[in-house]
Amino acid sequence: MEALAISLVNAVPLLGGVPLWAVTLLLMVVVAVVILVFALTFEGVGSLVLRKVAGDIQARIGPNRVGPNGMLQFLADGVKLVLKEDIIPANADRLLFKLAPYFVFVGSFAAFVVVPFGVGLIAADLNIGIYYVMAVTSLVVIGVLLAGWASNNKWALLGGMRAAAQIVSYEIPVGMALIPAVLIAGSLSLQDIVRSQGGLLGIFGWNLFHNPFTFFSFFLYFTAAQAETNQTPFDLPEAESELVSGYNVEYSGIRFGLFFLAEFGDMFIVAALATACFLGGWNVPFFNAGTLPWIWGNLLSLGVFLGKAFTMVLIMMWVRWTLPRLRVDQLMRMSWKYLVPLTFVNLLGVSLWLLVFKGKGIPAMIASLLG
Amino acid sequence: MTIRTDALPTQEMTINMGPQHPSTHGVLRVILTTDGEVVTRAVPDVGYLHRGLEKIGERVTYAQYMPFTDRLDYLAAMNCNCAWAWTVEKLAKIEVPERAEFLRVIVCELNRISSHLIAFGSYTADMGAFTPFLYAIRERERVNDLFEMLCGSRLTYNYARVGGVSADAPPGFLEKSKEFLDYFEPKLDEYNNLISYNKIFVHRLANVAVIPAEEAVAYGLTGPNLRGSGVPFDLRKDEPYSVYPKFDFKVCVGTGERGTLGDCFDRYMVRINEMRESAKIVRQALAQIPDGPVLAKVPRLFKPPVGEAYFRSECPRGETGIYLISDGSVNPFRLKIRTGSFVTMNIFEKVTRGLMIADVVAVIGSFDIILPEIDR
Amino acid sequence: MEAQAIFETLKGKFGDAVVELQGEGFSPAFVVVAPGAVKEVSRFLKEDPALSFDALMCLSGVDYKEKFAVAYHLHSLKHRHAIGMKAFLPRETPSLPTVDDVWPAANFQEREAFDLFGIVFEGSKDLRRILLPEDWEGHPLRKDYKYPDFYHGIKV
Amino acid sequence: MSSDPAHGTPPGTPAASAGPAVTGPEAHVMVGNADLFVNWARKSSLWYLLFATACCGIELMQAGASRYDMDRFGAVFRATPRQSDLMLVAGTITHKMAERVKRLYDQMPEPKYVIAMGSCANTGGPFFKDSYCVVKGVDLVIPVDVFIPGCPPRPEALIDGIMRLQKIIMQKKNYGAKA
Repeated sequence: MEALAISLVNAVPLLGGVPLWAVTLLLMVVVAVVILVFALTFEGVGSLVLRKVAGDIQARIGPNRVGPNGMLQFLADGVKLVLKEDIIPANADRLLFKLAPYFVFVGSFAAFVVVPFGVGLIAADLNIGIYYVMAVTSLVVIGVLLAGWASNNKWALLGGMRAAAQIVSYEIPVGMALIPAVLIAGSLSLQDIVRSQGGLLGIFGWNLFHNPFTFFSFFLYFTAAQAETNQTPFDLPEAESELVSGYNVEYSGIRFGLFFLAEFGDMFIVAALATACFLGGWNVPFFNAGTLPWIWGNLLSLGVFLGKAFTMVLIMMWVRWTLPRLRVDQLMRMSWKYLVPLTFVNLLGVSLWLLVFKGKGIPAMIASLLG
Repeated sequence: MTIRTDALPTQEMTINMGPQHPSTHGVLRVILTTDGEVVTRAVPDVGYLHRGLEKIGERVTYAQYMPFTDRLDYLAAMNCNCAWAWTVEKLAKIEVPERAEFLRVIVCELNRISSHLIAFGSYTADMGAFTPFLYAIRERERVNDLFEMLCGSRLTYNYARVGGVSADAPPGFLEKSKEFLDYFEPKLDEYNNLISYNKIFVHRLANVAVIPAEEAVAYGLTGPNLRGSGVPFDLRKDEPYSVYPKFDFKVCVGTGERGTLGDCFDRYMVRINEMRESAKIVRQALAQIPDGPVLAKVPRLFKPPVGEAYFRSECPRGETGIYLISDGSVNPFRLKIRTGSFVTMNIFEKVTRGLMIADVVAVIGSFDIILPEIDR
Repeated sequence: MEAQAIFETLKGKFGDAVVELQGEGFSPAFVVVAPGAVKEVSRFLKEDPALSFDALMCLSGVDYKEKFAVAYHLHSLKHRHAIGMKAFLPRETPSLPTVDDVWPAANFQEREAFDLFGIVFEGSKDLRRILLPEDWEGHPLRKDYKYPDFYHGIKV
Repeated sequence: MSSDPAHGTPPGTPAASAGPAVTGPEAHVMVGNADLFVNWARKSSLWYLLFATACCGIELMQAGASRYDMDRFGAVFRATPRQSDLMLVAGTITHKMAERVKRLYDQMPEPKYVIAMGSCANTGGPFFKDSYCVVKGVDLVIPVDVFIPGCPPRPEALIDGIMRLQKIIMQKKNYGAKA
């Protein structure tokens, strides 16, 4: 960020008198606002798309009366939620009750910082990118648990406990399934991971096709991540038909709105990680977007990245509207008995592969064979 | 569950499920005592929809009671209409024209299909898959269209009459029914592909709330819930009424195909298979339906002879038995309706012991209860 | 087995406790038993191999104006025959032994009869109001029941 | 959307009697537009409480399902009263249930609306005369905005009721003229 600030100061002589730290701070705020706007827009549109997709899958139409073709539905929902009465139940723990939605929202929003949207489009290219995402998304579980506890409602409590157990269990397979990408790139930075999948192999440069283990990793990650974002078939913390509405049962108005938005934020983060780590991120097949002028290269790579990520989100929605829900013991069994051992075996496989074949993937080997 | 009590003081939690809860199928209230997620006791509390149908029966005439039978089981109003008509006819020994009986069988079986569709759909929704529910309702709309053609109503039909049915089938009804069956029968395979044999779905239902055959009989279960335990008892076959003996159909029983005999999955599959059998009956009835009048001559001021009759008919939720006492006046003297759901709720507390909260939902769904039948 | 034969079997076993057979105009026929003997007769009906009435289909209270009755509709899945059993009770103290240990199905239906008629089933596991609220006054299906004016401030 | 009688609002409308609290035409334009926007948001996002007691509940479900699809109007169901704007009382309310209905209504956040769907919720319906335990109309328990007749009302009637409620919402005054 500081480097960017220096180049900005150099480029715009008008800023010469302003201290560097102020420019940096200003830049940070601007970037934060841009990302917040993007996140909110995505989350709003996401909810609309979810309803449209649900409509399509369920032989319905979905929202089409509010604005042209229902496009303003999320705006109406948002305004309504903001203006709704904010109820805090009499026996709730007021402080924790108020705090919980922010934990959840911040946990999902903060992860946007390291998402590599394009060649140069990343708010902060942290050298511990993946680690950072895993860490901040863990805030969500604290928020959910707080919400469940503070509501003083037994359904909410059950939902909160389920969420805590579930997210803690699935963090492990999620992390383990992402490590192969880290191993291949040799870096925790998401930007490095994306760059490692470039080159002239086209889509075969993606980690997905690197070797059989990474291929498998992707599906393990996707399954575990589906669970981490509380999507059906793993939506036990909310489980409408069992726990009424789970941990957010007592929340109304904008506080519920924050939970609602965070859900879509989480969805996007999962899709973005899957894209960055396995599907080549912003890499345009057979083409290096970095060679284009800054603005066009970034726009192109942004388009590619969002296209891939949204496809993943759509698949998640599709799964969500298709499958029934697991029971809580089956959920735990699935994580600890199947996903965790499989991801470990998989990690071992990837490591051995990299060791034996000197880091070369199958497509690269075929390419070198063919000359 | 062996927790050292001295090490960790724990306490059971009492949770109130309902009367407003998404998966209690109406206003059922269950008081759950749980140890974490494990239910130690689930006591049903019913009566939130008690509308006094039996008392009303003593204050209106026999013909006036017909609309109230619609509200007895609104998902299978035709079956209840016909059950009432058959009961009164049994008491007063009225001959019903054959065409009317055929029409009754056709509408009863169509209604059984639409009722089982809701059972299937809401069950999958309870299990977290919301989409099949909407598919089921899409199909149900077609049955509603048929009934609307027949009697102008979508849900509460008031179609049967003492001595026959209110009106003959309008032109095109029989053909449309056949069209519906042609459309509907392949859909059942689609449902099976979509959800019935889905691995998660099977795991949720198999081996949950197993009811052995003897227990099912002792607790008075009837209909699909009894057949799910492997007891091949169907009033349409075993105590034939109306024109059912003319048709060839199979009594569907649970087979324990994915778990233990008598579990939730068996009860679910019985309903799916029964829809197929009902379609078969309707096809045969459509082919054999004779011409003729549809309403016997019944005096306007109808007074049945003094006597008592108990008539049992096979409704989608088990046996609906109507115990009717007449003192020779225009009103019934006493009317008692025995319904499948009410009797089924009796076993609820027993089978839910030791299950998880999610399983309680599965059990409620697998019994396919409906609240007006429980509360009347 | 026909109703007459069942009646004679019971008469031979229990003597005066089995009062009469209501055949004409009743379908199915009713065996009228003394209220005190309901449990023994029920047990015999269920356990005798020739009768084996394994299912209690319906249990109804009836208000015959001068007296109450409890009517049991029994069915045998084994022999595929059915019979009714009836016990007449005095209006003032309507009570008789429970049969929920013979047929578990009886519990809810006895509770219902208790709720709507005020018939007491002695020895029942769990005899509470079932359909009406706990604080409801009176038993609505009695013929002399007067509808209340208000319940919890809402007009009835 | 001006509530000032001087601006040509026909006499007799509720707005005319409310009286202006903000003066000047500019204020009215602002307030009017804000009202319009807020009301539009509220009417476009009527989340209804999944609360079905009897027969009407099935028609309610069918209205939400494939053929009628209330989601088109932005009306989706929520399982918890805290997140609902609209309570569709679909079915008979008995005396045993009445207190729970009141409680559910109390749990909903403002602004909240109630539609009584079907004859039972309107008046007790077929149970009006002979039943001893049916509440003769849910308006004895909670305030009702729209009554929909029918036993049960068809889904079209329900959607009509929702659209009438939307019209009522559009006429509400939230800012400016405080009553």
